Amino acid sequence: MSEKYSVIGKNVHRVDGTEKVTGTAKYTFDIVLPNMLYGKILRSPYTSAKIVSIDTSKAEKMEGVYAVVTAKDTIHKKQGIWRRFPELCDEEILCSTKVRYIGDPVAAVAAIDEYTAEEALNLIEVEYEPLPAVYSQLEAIKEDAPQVHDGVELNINVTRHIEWGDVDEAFKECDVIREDHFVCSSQAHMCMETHCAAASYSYDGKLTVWASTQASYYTQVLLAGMLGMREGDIRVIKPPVGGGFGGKFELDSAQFCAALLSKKICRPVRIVLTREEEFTATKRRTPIVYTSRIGAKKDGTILAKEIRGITDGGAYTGMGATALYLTGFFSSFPYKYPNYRYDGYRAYTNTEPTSAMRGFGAPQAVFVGEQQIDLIAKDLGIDPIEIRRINGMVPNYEVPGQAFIQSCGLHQCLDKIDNYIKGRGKLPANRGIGVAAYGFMSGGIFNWFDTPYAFSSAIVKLSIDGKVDLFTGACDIGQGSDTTLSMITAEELGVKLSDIRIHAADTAICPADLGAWGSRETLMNGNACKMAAADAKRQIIEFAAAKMGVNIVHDLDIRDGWIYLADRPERKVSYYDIVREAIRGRDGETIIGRGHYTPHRKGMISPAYSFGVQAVEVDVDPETGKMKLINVVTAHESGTVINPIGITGQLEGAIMMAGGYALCEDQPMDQGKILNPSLADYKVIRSLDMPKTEIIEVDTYEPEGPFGAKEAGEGLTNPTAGAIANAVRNAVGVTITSLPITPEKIFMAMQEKKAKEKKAK
Amino acid sequence: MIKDFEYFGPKTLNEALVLLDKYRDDYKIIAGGQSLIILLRQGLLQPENVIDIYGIKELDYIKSDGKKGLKIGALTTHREIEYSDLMKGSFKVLSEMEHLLSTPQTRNRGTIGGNISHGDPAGDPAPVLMALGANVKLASVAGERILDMEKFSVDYFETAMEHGEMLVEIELPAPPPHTGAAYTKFNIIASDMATVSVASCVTLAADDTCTDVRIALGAAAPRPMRAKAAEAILKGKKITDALLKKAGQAASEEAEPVSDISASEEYRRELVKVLTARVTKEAMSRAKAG
Amino acid sequence: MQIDGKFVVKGKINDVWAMVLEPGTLASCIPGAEKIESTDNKTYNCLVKQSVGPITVKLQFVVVLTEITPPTYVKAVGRGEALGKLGTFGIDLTVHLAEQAGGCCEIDYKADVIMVGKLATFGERIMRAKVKSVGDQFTQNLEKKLKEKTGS
Amino acid sequence: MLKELKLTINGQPYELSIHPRTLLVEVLREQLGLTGTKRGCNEGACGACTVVMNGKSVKSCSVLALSANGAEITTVEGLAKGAELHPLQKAFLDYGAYQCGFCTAGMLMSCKGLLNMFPNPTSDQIRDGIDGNICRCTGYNSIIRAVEAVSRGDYKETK
Repeated sequence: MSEKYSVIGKNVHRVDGTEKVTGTAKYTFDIVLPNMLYGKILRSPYTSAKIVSIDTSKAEKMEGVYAVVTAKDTIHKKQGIWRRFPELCDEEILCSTKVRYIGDPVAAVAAIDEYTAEEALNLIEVEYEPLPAVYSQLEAIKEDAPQVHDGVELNINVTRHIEWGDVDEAFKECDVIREDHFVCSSQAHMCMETHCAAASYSYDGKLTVWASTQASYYTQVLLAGMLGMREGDIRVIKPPVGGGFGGKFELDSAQFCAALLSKKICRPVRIVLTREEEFTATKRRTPIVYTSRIGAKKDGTILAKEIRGITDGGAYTGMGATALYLTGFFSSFPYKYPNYRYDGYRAYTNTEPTSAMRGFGAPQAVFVGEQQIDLIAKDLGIDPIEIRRINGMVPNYEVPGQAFIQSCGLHQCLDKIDNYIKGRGKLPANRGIGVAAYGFMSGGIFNWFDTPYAFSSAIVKLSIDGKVDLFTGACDIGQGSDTTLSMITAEELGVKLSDIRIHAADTAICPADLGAWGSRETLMNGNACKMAAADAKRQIIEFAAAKMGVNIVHDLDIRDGWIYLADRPERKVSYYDIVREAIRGRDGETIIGRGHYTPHRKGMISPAYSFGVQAVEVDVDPETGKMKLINVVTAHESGTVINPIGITGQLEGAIMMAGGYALCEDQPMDQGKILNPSLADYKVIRSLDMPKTEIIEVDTYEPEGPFGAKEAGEGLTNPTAGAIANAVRNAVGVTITSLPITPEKIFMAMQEKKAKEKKAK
Repeated sequence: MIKDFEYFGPKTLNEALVLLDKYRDDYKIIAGGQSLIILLRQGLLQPENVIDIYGIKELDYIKSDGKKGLKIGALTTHREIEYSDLMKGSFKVLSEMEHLLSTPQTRNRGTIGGNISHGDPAGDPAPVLMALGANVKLASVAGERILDMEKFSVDYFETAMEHGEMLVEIELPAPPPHTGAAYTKFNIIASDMATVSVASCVTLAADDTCTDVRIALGAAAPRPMRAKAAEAILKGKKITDALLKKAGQAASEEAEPVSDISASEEYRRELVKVLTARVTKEAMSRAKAG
Repeated sequence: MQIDGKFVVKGKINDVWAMVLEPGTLASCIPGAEKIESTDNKTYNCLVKQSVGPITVKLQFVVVLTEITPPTYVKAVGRGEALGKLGTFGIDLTVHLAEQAGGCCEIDYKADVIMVGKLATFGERIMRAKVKSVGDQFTQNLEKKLKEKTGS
Repeated sequence: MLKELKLTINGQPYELSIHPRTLLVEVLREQLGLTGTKRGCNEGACGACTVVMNGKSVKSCSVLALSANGAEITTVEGLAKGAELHPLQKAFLDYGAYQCGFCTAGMLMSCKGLLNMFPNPTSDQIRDGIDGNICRCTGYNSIIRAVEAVSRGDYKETK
């Protein structure tokens, strides 16, 4: 027992591995229930219009059509995930009087097959009266802009203010001040499995929903509200999910319409959104325009930052309000700004709603912040790594009034990246390395959803043979939480990973969990699982101590299936035997361990933060502006590594996604219409475009996390766009302040630079 | 969703031509289907009859005819061309082009005849075929006709094929000695359609004078086009970098690109300029080596 | 989608003005126009056939002249649909005419085209290119027609 | 009008009656319940529906089922031999070459098609070989490492 841990930190096969590589994993997309119907949703072709009338009679009469629903079939409620704030619950899902973007649902059909359902949509006659519309946040906040939601002044949906220190005074003391403007674009989650749900309402008034969701608990609760049902009568099951990335934890049109249709006719209904619907009628990354002012002393100490962000909210609130908050908070990361001010505004527009997406406002903040740090370093004549060292966060740092940071390995990461860059030596012409530093949260503390439950809970149940059933509401959406949580449970209980069978995210049998977002599962649910395992372990040890007749001065522990005296490991009994005897000894009562976790006294944002620094090397074609990603090196720390293969996968995947955000992923619009709603036109990084990746793990230990672990996955999306922008500047001397960084933008900026230089001569 | 249709799967060219003649008014030919099925699913095409020619084995071949050049059956897949041993000398460019075309699955299934018949001005094969001076053979019940590849593409997704006609063969003339050809395409994601593409084929005399040059542009006009002004600058001269630059400029001026979400018209012209010079230089160095 | 341009024709501004508003002129200038009728002096019913390669679309629409300031300015709004549930579209068009030296007239136009539904989803690249080429063809035809009539 | 279709899937011959509009992926998933093969985009762009047809990888959403008449098709369900996983499957497990798993079937079948062409592909050939498959989770590099391991012969296929 020389190594510290038996299970965690080891390379293991994921617990869902074999079913995924053999094609036997059944996703929501694959579910076929007896007597099931297929649903399709009719959506608004207008960006803004009054619904004058909807005539569904022809569709209803069509052979093979079993139900048609519109707003008339609902209980006329509006929903939103910010439940604490009724004014932010603004989405009917099935629109009653007004549509607000191209894709807003107006009706849904259940039919014998998808062909029939789609044909039936063509028979629904909707009379619209087009209304004036507004398509960008800067237009939306003008005095005379059309109103997206009645009574919302200047279309301002939410505002956010964060401030500490005395920013105005501090700027007076700065030697260098610069102000820059940045534009961050949208991005599609582009989950491989589109949004889908199968709903089955029974004659006895119970509803079961299989959903491709990141938070089965949210789906359950929000559906209950929208259907006028009790939460307990709704069971939401999350089968394997084909990706989420922030796009699947709000109630969506597939879930709601499938449930509503099923409730109307007591037959199962499955709805799978098409790829086009996925692009145009779900949610997307929040586009933001920023003005950022930063001031520093000659020695590189940054005294003040003042940043304003205006986000394009699209038609509804969703999780967009949180993105507005987090982009303001993470604009202060990972530096010790003594004086800081953020003003954020979220404006409604007549476009597809914007919301959470991996990084949650932070990739945008880092694109802005890390470019500006490089720019001011240049103004000051200070090395980019050095200025980050001077100002970087340290362990036990308090973000004034906001957050308390315990573990922080930023400086070690900076050292590693510094060494790497120095090791590369002089680069050829038109090559450049750019750096970006970042920090990210391990789950959110904010409870705008107003859940009365603990944020995470877990139950461990032991079988007579010592095998373990783990019940938790955590949602594995591909990131691997089922494996991580099973590893934590196995480690704590002292059994093999193969002894654990996890049952996750089925609201009828698992305790509530807020789901997979904000990088919360490892820390929050991990703590709950660890506590549940510890609870079960305590019960076994009680029995073992009595059975072994151990002097009470000794501590017992369990590891690798043995219960032993901590200071005399040779005195041991089999865990499996003891469990069998313990259950018999307790009159057959099942051994159940319970655990839960809610952060307390950890500030306003998150109980823990992870940090990292990324260096990206790019090569720019000076004649065309085409940029190639050569290598991405990331030094990062995420506390104790639970599942190393999982972290590598998260990191490389983050580079694919964040690199895409920087390079090619965008959703350009013409008057509110997304111009590339197909994978032929929406470009994502593929294997030939993917750069080499290197990971440098930095050791830290997070006291708040299970076995010292914290976030590893979402934060890794943050640095890449900023690092690439810095790399382009270092390669060819141009600053690109808007995303994505296309060859055309680089080319045009280079032309402009040449023209300026010529003029200067 | 695809609207249902009558399906025909002829196994010989003759059977196919008879079907084309019979359903003259409303049919679509499907070969590999890599472009057509998308249009069917979008509901933009709703043909009554679909004639699936993929099973016509007699149109799947690559034949080298020594001095006469190369003949490629219309139903030869991209993959077969990509890995064919016959793609030697200045024909090597065909295999290089195919390697850049879309993704492995598309290359496995899609055919060269299907690709050029689809008439997408951003398609990869057409500019290369034009640069190599290819002819296409069209067949109908009335007989066959041979058309210069340049005249085959007419407009966006339009070709010179008449109703009742289908493409059966691509003929590539044997290149004179000291001929080299190269192809390049600009895109952001490797497997993507071209933002702009350029193919160039250069023939040099013993003293390195350019005796012939053919430059073709993709995605730079409503159809793949020859950059004849650029060619005129180079023909009969010893090609220098300065001359290449001039040719690039000329190509950029004669191109007719439009702005779209991938690139502006202005940027496309820049790309034509740069790529024309680059790829012609490469073709030239291959000609020298050849 | 914005399309704009300007061109100069020989002819007096009043003659050019009269011709531009003549349904017959429009019918012969709009590529693919199958029917253009004027119900009053301000409303035109149109049926236009357009194709991009194998895809053929029949557009049925009504154009209403909403602002007229003879002989220098006209604003028109067109609304219609593509037959076969392919979608709807709208055009907002403004045309300015200006007298120029030497008996010439400059025509400056700006059109804003909005497409809704399936029509709009067919590859942006192709649609945009097609709209531009139709626009170009229209102006060429108009220019030719004007030259014929004004005898320049 | 229904048409007859004969094909062999994972060694099993089938005779079906289908609408001409039916795509190969629809036959596999909806008629035969072979749901291992996924549909990610329905427009031939994502590769999730990749199967091996007559030895070569194709996107089953871009093939009319009737056009596959007489073909031999292998889907992800046909990779393992009984209880023995295919080398690619073992390598995917060992290298964590999947996360959400939705692209995995298509990815494996592209790799299978690649191995049919090149039993020991180079890294570049592997990169090219999976370029038609989008994976939104892994960033591809772990998949490439897995196939490299198979290419090196780290995993032996049971005959």
